[in-house]
Amino acid sequence: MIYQGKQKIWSEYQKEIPTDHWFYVRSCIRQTFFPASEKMFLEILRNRLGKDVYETPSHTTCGGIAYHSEAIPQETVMTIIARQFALMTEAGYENYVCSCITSFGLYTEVMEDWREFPELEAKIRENLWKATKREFKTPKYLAHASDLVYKFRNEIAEQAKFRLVNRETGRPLRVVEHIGCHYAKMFPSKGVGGAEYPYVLAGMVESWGGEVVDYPERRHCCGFGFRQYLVKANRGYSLSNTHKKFESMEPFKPDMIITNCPGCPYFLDRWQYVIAEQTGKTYGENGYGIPVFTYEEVAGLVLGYDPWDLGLQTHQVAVEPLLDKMGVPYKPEDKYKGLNGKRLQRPEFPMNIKCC
Amino acid sequence: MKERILAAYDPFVLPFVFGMTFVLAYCLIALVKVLIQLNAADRRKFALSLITPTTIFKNIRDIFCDCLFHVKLWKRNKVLGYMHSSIAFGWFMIIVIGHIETILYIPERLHKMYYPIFFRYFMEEQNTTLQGSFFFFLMDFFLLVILSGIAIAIVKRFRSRIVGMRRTTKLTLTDRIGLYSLWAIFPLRWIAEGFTAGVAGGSFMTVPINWLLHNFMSKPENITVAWWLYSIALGTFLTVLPFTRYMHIPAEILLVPMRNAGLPVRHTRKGFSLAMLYSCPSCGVCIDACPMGVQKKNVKDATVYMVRNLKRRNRKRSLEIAEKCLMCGKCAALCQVQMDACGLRLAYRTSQERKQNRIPADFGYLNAVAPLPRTETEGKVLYYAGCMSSLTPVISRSVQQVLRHAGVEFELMDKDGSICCGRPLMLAGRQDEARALIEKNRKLIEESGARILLVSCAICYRIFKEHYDLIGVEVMHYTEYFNRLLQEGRLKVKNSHQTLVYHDPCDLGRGCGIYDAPRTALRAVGQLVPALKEREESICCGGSVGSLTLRYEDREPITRGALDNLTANNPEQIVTACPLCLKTFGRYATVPVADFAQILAENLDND
Amino acid sequence: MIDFGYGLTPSSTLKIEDVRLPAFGELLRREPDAAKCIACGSCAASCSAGVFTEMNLRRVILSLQRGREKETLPLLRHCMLCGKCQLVCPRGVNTRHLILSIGKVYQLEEDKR
Amino acid sequence: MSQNVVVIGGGPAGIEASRKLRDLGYTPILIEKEPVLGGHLARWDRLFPDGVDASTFLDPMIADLDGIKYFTDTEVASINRLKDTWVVKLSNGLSAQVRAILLTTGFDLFKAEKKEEYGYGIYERVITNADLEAWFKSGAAPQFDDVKVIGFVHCVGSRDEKAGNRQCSKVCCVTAVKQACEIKEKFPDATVYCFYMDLRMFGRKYEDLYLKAQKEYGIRFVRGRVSEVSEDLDGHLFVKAEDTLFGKPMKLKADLLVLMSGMTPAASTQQLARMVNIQTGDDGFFLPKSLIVSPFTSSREGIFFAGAATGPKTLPETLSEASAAALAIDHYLKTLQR
Repeated sequence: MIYQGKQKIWSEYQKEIPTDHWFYVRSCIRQTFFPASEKMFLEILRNRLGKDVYETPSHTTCGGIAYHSEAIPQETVMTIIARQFALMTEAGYENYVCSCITSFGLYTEVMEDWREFPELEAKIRENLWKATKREFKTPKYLAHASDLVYKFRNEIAEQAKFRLVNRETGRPLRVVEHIGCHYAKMFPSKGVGGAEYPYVLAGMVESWGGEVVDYPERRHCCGFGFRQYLVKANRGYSLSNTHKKFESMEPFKPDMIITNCPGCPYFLDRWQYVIAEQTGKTYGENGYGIPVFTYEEVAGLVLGYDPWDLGLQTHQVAVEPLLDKMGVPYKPEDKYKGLNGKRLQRPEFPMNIKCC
Repeated sequence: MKERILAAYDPFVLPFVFGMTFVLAYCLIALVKVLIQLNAADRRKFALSLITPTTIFKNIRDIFCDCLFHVKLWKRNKVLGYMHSSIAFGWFMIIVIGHIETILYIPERLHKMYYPIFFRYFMEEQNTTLQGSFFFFLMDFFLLVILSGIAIAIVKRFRSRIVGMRRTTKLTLTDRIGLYSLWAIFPLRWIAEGFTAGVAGGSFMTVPINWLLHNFMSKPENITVAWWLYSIALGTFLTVLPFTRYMHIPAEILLVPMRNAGLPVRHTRKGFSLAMLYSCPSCGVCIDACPMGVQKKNVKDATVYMVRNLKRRNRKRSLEIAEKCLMCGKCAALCQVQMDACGLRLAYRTSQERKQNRIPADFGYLNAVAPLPRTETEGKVLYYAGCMSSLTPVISRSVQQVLRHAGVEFELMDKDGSICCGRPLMLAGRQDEARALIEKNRKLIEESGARILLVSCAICYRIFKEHYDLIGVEVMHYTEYFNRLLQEGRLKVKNSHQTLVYHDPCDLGRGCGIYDAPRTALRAVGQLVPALKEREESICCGGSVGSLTLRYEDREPITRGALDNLTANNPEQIVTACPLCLKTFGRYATVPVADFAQILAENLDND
Repeated sequence: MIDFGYGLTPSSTLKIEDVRLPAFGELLRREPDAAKCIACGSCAASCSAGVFTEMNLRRVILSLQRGREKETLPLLRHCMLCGKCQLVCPRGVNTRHLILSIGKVYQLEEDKR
Repeated sequence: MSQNVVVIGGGPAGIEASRKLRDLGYTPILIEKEPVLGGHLARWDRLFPDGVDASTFLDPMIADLDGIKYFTDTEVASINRLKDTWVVKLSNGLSAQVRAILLTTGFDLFKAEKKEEYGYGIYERVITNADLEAWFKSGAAPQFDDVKVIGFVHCVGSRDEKAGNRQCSKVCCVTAVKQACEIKEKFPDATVYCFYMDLRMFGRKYEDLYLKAQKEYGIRFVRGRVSEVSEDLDGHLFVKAEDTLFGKPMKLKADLLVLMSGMTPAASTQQLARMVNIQTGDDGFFLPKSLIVSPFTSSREGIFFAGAATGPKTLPETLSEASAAALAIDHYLKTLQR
């Protein structure tokens, strides 16, 4: 691996990311499965970095899952998106940041479409007007939330309490970074570092002390693939894709996986359990899996937030081995405590993959 | 005439006695072996033929003509014919006369096998009578005949081109020993009889020698030395004979009646095949005959070497030779002992194919082939174009054109794809698989109600003729059928006066003996010029499916050689009657090549 | 083990570096023409057996080189050895001998297993 | 004093044309931006189809430059039309006033790093055709000694709209086959794969070379374009492609991957086109008056082309075009005088 070669490519794929005043939209999946991640994003930006990030409860789904599952036509999805933009316009913002990669890809696609076919945009404006009597401006800047964290990675590193370093050996942790397919594969120039060697997560890992693992199947999809997972008959195909990735990264002995997409952490995490239960195989050390995180969770850990406040107990694959490596303190007895120390039931543990 | 040596014995006869006893014993055992190896049916057939008067007559005639007079060789090459028959017949006569003399003068010694051979040593001429001089003369005459033959043989060995052979067989060590002892026998006999000619009598050959010897080497002990040497030469020759090509001398006597009994080749080296192997005189006619001989590297793939390797049980080489052969049959057609060279190779391929691994055939899909529409009209013609013809559409188109012109009612058998006739599989040694195709085709043909099966591919034609046993269906090659139509006046053509040369496809000519029908028909549409070698000596086009291993690039020189042969008399057009020949010649020919049917179709008289 | 109602599907990817081809080497020794194929498909197009079956010599040759002979060897059972493929092959491949040789080499492999 | 002609580009086309112009009685001024003459040819080891040493052609050409003024390390600063002449200013401060300019600017090799998915410049074991030639020419020991599987990727940057080059670079197919045979000689135990889209063996004896590669060298040809390359733990490569003839995706673990970089217009093409105000085609190469009857004549008076400046060409094509262009210039100048 020639590192300078990658740097050269990274230098060619840099995008302009404004430093402040963002209109933030959440992700359907993430606010359900990783609610602490989005909270952490706002926490870091607003409280740690003092940025202006605006949210509105009127925001809805972007329609991406329905669109990619061919459940709704393009015109419909475009009108939904136009409404989100209208919300931004009404709030007086022009920098649009979204939590979801599917949304990010879709916004990029729609904006490119409108740029190529202005008559389409005109039609959508008309649709939106008819439906909601709203008007919108397309965002001046579109960013994914990970772009912002990437932008402020060094500021975060300055405030870090922990680093992505094995406390015992002093060696950098080996991190698999997994980028959501719709982040840059469709429009390489819209992603930090391009599509082939994306830098958005790699930059964070580097800043926070870790080492990126470059394994052969790193480009491969996590396996979600919308219809592959959503239709049960295809679900084996979804699983097989994930399996392929794990088989490929296994020899590199990664300590953790960092992701920037709603589906990826979910599937990379849950499929490890399914693979273990079906084949008996686990990919981490000592019968554990490889812990999977969102970038906000990793940022939170680095900044010293309590792992259980970050929602890490909702992960299928146990995160404790990583916390031990990083030296992050945690109380095992608090893992399954709810708000205000309310004891929740202990979950049923799987047979083949160690969970703590 | 009276006995000179009263003991009727001298130790010098021992080498001959040993050799003779050995060779007789060997031949007897070999005979028994061959007969045992025949299967019961063949043995019965053979035995029956031996008591059938016509075959008895044929056997005697063939043995004399083939073994002693070498009639076939005479026809082909006078010098070689003389050489072989002088030695064979001369020697035979010397032996016969020796026996006659013994019977006449000392009949009580006839049981001693050496006596008639060394008669002159044991006898003393009584000058009172002249009764011996007739035999003296005969003996010397045949000795002279033999010596002249030997002289030619010596010349041939070192300068084969003088006697018209391009290549001769490379001899083995035992062959050489046999050859040199054979050469030595008669000069030594001449000297030995020359020594005794003074007492035992002699004629124009031996008396001058006697005179000469008495002037120079008059010591009586030299006499015994000369007879010893003569006996040793005979003994050596006879002892090595079973291991040399001279084994053909006794073997052919068995081969002739076996062949006349019509026995088939069933095995590579058992029974009839063994007799055939032993009968090969290694003359090397097959070397020059072989079309692969245009390349020097193929010379060792001629039949004579296959026979040699089969005899030595050299499986690897035998298989190589067997698989490489084009199966054109030219060597067999020219062979002096009518060696079934293709049969032996095919037997070898078959035995190897059965022994070796192979992918089992599955022709189940043929069950789905729909039967042909059945019509009961008398004389309906079913035309089978064959696989290759779909790559030479000019043939099937022309055939149909000619048939329509002649007003023949016909039906196409394979317009929706041919089921292969089976001959390529058979040539690959896959007899059982070929059988499956034959059965399917046979069923289709017989159930179609056809009376005539018309075939335009020589390869298919041969297998239809040999292996199909179609009941109530006459198989005709289009050359035959069109010639018949011409003779019957149903087909009218005009003569273009173009000069044509006709190429005999191997399977049609040598394979099925059809030489005249195409020529007669072609004379009606053009002017036929001869090729350098034609009919049974025609040269394979090189495209044959008979060869399994011959490479594409090694086929080219064969094709070019065959084309040179055809164009020797500058014809304007080459005509062939086989799609494979057409396609193969087409690659390199400078003279246009056409199919037989094409030429007829072009010259149809439409007025 | 739990049955989830779905499971891992085997990969269809040819892992070509895992393909060791000793049998193909033996085939090349017997019939060097096996290396000459340019996958033009004339053989398959003209095949007499191909009229009735899936027989496709081009695919057979390719599958041998990819170590997937099992998928195509059964096709050779339909071959009538008629030799049309040999006649049409632009590279002059001795297809009949190739087919016979494939049988000898690969059936041997099969028997060893 | 004989008339000057400026020849821009000191590759085989420029040198050959200069020699021909000199033989016709002109004084060519040959300009080369590199420190040495010879262009790509100077860096090439052996030539297809027979494997002749490139220097056997180039050395005698370079040795025969009497009567030609040539400047290496020199670029064209400006070209201006002055009445019926062209004033060419050079970066070394010199200038020339001529009636005819021959553009023999040739081609640039496609920058293989642009095909990011192949990882050139990122994976050590990914090299280009030019790197391979340089290694052959240097005669150095191989950089890697455990080379057992080698892949050649045809059409890198050729026939690829995404890479900005729709055209076929013409020479890469046969070059790949040549190099595959050569590398097989260096690593006799290695298995060599060529991943091609179409094999374009258009020239005389090229098909023979292809046959030889199959038969004698046992090169394995896979019809399918490489989609991506990645590295495993020990730096070996994973190459993904589809075997389109077999209809299955395939993966190859390779120890060395050679990218057949195609021909792209030389970097100076656009700049020169602007200076003399002539057209370039969609593909970025100079556009001659006619691609059939006058491929060496431009739409402007006194501007001529030869060689790969007007599109990918083989060496013999380039050399014969150079001669033809020299004759065309001679004819043009003589017509002007009359």
